[in-house]
Amino acid sequence: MARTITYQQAINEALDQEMGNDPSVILMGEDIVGGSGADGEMDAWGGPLGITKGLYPKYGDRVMDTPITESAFIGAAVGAAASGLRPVAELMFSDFMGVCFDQIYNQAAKFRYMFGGKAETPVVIRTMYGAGIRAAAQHSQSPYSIFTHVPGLKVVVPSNPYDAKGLLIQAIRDNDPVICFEHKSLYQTEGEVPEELYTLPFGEANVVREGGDVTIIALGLMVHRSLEAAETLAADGIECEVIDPRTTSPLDDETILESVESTGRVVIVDEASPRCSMATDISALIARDAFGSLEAPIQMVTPPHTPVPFAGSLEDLYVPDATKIETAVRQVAGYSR
Amino acid sequence: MARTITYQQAINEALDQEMGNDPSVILMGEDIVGGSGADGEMDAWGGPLGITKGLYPKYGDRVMDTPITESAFIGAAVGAAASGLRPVAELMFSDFMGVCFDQIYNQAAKFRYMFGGKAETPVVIRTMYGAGIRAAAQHSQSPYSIFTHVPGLKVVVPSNPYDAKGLLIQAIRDNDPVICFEHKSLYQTEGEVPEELYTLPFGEANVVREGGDVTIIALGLMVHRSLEAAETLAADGIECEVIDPRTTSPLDDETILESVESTGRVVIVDEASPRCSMATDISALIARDAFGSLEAPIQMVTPPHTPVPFAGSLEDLYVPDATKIETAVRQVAGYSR
Amino acid sequence: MPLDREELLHAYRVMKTIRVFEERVHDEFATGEIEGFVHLYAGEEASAAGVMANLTRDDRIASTHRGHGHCIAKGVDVRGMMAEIYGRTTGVCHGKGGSMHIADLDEGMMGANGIVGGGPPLICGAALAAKVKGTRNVGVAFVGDGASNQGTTFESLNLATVWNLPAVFVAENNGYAEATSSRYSVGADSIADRAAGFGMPSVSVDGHDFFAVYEAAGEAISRARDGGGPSFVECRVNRYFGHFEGDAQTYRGPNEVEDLRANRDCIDLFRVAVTTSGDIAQADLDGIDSDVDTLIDSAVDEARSAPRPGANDLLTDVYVSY
Amino acid sequence: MPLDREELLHAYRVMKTIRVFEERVHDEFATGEIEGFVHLYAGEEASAAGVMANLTRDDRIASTHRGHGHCIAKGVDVRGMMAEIYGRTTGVCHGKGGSMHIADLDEGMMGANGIVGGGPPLICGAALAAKVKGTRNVGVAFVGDGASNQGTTFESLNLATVWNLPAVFVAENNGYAEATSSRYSVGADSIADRAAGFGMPSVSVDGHDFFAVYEAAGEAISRARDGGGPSFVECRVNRYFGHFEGDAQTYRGPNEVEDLRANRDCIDLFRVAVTTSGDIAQADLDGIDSDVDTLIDSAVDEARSAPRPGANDLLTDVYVSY
Ligand SMILES: Cc1ncc(C[n+]2csc(CCOP(=O)(O)OP(=O)(O)O)c2C)c(N)n1
Ligand SMILES: Cc1ncc(C[n+]2csc(CCOP(=O)(O)OP(=O)(O)O)c2C)c(N)n1
Ligand SMILES: [Mg+2]
Ligand SMILES: [Mg+2]
Repeated sequence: MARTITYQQAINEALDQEMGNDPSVILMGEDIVGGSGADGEMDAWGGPLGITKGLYPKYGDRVMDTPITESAFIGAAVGAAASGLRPVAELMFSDFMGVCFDQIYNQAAKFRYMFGGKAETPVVIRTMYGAGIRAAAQHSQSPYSIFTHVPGLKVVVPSNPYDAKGLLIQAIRDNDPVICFEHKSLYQTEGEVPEELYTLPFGEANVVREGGDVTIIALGLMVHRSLEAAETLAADGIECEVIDPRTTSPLDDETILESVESTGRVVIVDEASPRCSMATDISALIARDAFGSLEAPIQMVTPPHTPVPFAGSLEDLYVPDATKIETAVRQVAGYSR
Repeated sequence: MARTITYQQAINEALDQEMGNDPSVILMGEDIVGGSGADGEMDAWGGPLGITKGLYPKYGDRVMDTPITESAFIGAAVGAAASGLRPVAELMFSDFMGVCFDQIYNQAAKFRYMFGGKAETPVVIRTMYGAGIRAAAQHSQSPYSIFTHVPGLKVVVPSNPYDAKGLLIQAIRDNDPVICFEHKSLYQTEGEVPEELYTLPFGEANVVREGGDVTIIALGLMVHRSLEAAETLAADGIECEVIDPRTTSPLDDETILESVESTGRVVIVDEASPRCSMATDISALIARDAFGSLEAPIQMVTPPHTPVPFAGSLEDLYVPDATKIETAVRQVAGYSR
Repeated sequence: MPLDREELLHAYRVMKTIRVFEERVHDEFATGEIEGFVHLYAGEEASAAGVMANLTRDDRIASTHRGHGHCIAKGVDVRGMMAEIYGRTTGVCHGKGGSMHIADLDEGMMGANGIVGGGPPLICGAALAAKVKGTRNVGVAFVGDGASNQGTTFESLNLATVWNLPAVFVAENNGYAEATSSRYSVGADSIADRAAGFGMPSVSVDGHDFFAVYEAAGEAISRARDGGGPSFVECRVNRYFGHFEGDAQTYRGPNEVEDLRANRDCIDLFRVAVTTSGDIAQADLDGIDSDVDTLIDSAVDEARSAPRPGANDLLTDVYVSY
Repeated sequence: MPLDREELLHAYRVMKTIRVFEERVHDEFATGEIEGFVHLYAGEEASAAGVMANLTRDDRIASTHRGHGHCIAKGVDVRGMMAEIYGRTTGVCHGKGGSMHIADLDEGMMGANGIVGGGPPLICGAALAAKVKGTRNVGVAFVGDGASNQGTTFESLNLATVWNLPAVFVAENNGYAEATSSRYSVGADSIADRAAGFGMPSVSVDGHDFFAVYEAAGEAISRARDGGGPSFVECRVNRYFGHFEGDAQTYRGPNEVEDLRANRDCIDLFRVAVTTSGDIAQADLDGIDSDVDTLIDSAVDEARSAPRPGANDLLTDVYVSY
């Protein structure tokens, strides 16, 4: 039975149901309970945005607050995963990866290979990403490209409540380390979500909109901006196919390539910094494997190569918007050699 | 006066001369002196491979051993740079970035922008990268793509002694944070290097070999493997232009695009993991800005998307070699729509 | 009194400016005019003022996400700060940094920091620079009780001792890291005691007492200036507002803040001390109060009418040259 | 003797196996047959043997770059280890890990680690798993004196206390981190004393003395099993070889290693103790010596003749499915 709930509720529900389902699932993170050791309420926060609220009252010690000690607790999640649990650790902002990257990069990601296939590390790291709320340079980044670069990690970037639930449950059940990037501006967006437990497979893109003129590939929040642009363009007779890869690692090459084979024209929309990014990754895939079908340069719509500025007036210029996407699409649609 | 010296000697000489030239240049790192606090010799190591040997006897306390505490000492280098020194910190292996990334990613890289242009951070981080010496998954990586992804960092990947010296001196004099990736297999390679102090500008690629049929873009050790392949191919009448970007951030777009405009065929050779990498970055640049000249798919020769394996028999298969490059070049040279 | 009249008046002005600044930001945030993450320092003023009373302009500090108080006490321009928080071109960081990234290197303020534990390594560097250049300057890193558990903080303590740096680490223990009590997060009886394991002297003081902070920090800072190496000072303080603006604070005990405001307010305590001792007259303090009100009013007015950065500002300040 | 005859013989066998294994790897490295970074444990055997004598197969350890001794003492197959170091398919990690990454989760060995300080967070996780699952198992993290300065280590100590984990941290202080003395790198009088700042008991023992290690670790491990939380044990040891194979060790004092080998050898000390006490006859120990020689010889022979991994192995073991 599907109901309309928010992205935030979908994530909470996924955690709740999977914890109910599997006693080896535990949660840890800073203030994911909130109130530990204090005189007031427990479960005061449920994370800074309340995503995990209600889980501590239900699951008790399986939901654990941590000191501010990302290396230790992300590492503990990794170690617990290699010891038979299925921990879901919350890295509050993905920008904080810098203080704990080693435990992800050199430990979790490499165990399976480095140990000759003899270790499994079913750890999930949930983390918030993206710009748009005036959180400035150290709380607004989109570093999923960095994680995608690292062999041994699976990377999920859900753009809507349905995907958020299904992909998170899959992440928890997956036997490899998975990093889930949740866009902070999407938490309040709504969508239809089945009440039951369900999983969505990794590496299967979602064709969010069909269209034969230009292929737009977009991630997370950018899917919505791309759809917005596509609507405007449709009014002018330019039909965009909008593809949401949903997971960047593994990436659904096939769906992307098939679409490009039929449109010959591509715009990639990525909120991450432009160098060595998912935008370039997908572009390079196409330039190698669908070159014969390409009829125009591959355009990328990304932020500029700068940190995320604080002032609203700048941040709005920084993040790709529907207008910039529209311009890029018109450019490739109108291109001829 | 140029003499033939090794890449290692060129780096040592750059540090030596610039320390002699500018009292604000200091060095820090683990065992870059070696012997601190012990009963035997000081300057016992000069770093694990002896790169900084001889500098402590000459410059005393301006060359400092550190505890194993990368966050603190890389951060100290950053803080000292923002306080008027020009520190050169050695991160022994670039694989260790995971334990100190925040000080580079969120601090050094962002100060200039985040503080409205009012801070300068002339810090240099020298670090060893690359596979080939059976050092396995945590001591063999090539993470320069990750640093290139980050706005605010400059990234240098010298392929020969001449570049190593000139780019390192430029890095020290540069007023922004610079990360220098030194390939561990290149330290003993020789080349002509002027005795005098000189700098090489960032963002100027080196056309290492001219040729009109296929453009090969390669970094670091891969430049040599590409030249090897180019020789073999020349015997078969395929002339490759080999471009060494020398710095990945800033990147010399122009030289790359010009070459592609004349050859129309491209192979990119990159020792980094294949996703969201310099290979995809350069490919995407070309697919956007030189699309009209392209006559074949853009091929990338990279390692597979796995950690670096230990066994010699596997590592030799892992790292791109001349044969793989040759195959890729033949493929693009022979392509027709 | 260990300070002369001018110094006492200055200390009061600093504390009062911080207080009124923060109360005003709190109000303006509520109207929606100020955006982003804003962490207010109200309640902890004696810590910033007491430490900074021992520093010169050329000494350096590294602050935290809760940085306004440190900035003001270190001498950063209050109008520029307000404009920064409003995201205007007249801000100290041109509107690019915001509350969490106010910095002014000229005033020796190396930045608020959005990364908990980001500052201590940087201050090791500032202290190292002072040592290498042979100045008698010091570096002071502020951390919270939460930040005192971060690996970067511990590493910095060790490094400062190993290099015998002129550095002081000030732990502002306000009892909470976000919604988590330090009783939970600090796996030790005392934050200050940890310093012993890093070979440096430490002291824990009542951070509501300006004079206690002034003296403890003064001793640590003099030791650092004299080449005596690093020290650790814990200031036990309390914050009046939520962790950030918008925090409902249900984790706090009933009337916790009300009691603090009524009984442990650092500004009240200071007023009583300096007037009872006869060093300062009530009227002088009242005069400062009204100066400060005027200053903050005009800072807000100026910020409101200042221009917002635009497209021309987006791409500047990334590199010197590219 | 706190151990019975079988246990004593086992402890001796473990130490001797480590010693002969390491001496042999040293020789084979010199011939060029073994490649990569190899860090030998010879000289420190009593630490691994003494700690591990208190552990069961289901307890877990996280090791360091200097991991051979921990592996052998924890029960990892010696032939598989040798084959791993030779980079063969018969290696415990199929030749993909090598000396720095030997792991065997089935034996509770979570891996040598190329990252200094990489292990302590992982062991918090293993201990947490034991706690959540309600087993009486423990996790033991080994760190060196150098690693004891890494932020990840300090954070893990704190976390273990906050979560009251069944974890033990064993600091093997061999006086050096690479070429740097712990007198320089550790900004405190004692590594063990630091544990107090993290709310856990600690002890420092002579790591050449198997029995001292056995008892100290035993106490810590029992406390952990009984829900008494984490502890810290410093073992003061010495390494006989260079930091890694190829290290000329000019940073060491004259005759440092010769003296140690002659006067503080943990295996000699053990032999004397158990024979003097009359618990074990010389001949029994000699028998073990010859078993061990045979084992190591055959491990090397097998490794040499085992197949090297090839193209088919390159792409396996990255993900379960893709
Ligand atoms: C590395 C990192 N982890 C987590 C956070 C989120 N965060 C911001 S402030 C804060 C609490 C800090 O507590 P404390 O150090 O006591 O300072 P206080 O807020 O009490 O002044 C947390 C967890 C962060 N900004 N950076
Ligand atoms: C994060 C990190 N920094 C530095 C190194 C390089 N390194 C490897 S071993 C070592 C010394 C370790 O010393 P210690 O912890 O005392 O262990 P020991 O070698 O003495 O057994 C160093 C610096 C590393 N592998 N990882
Ligand atoms: Mg606090
Ligand atoms: Mg050691």
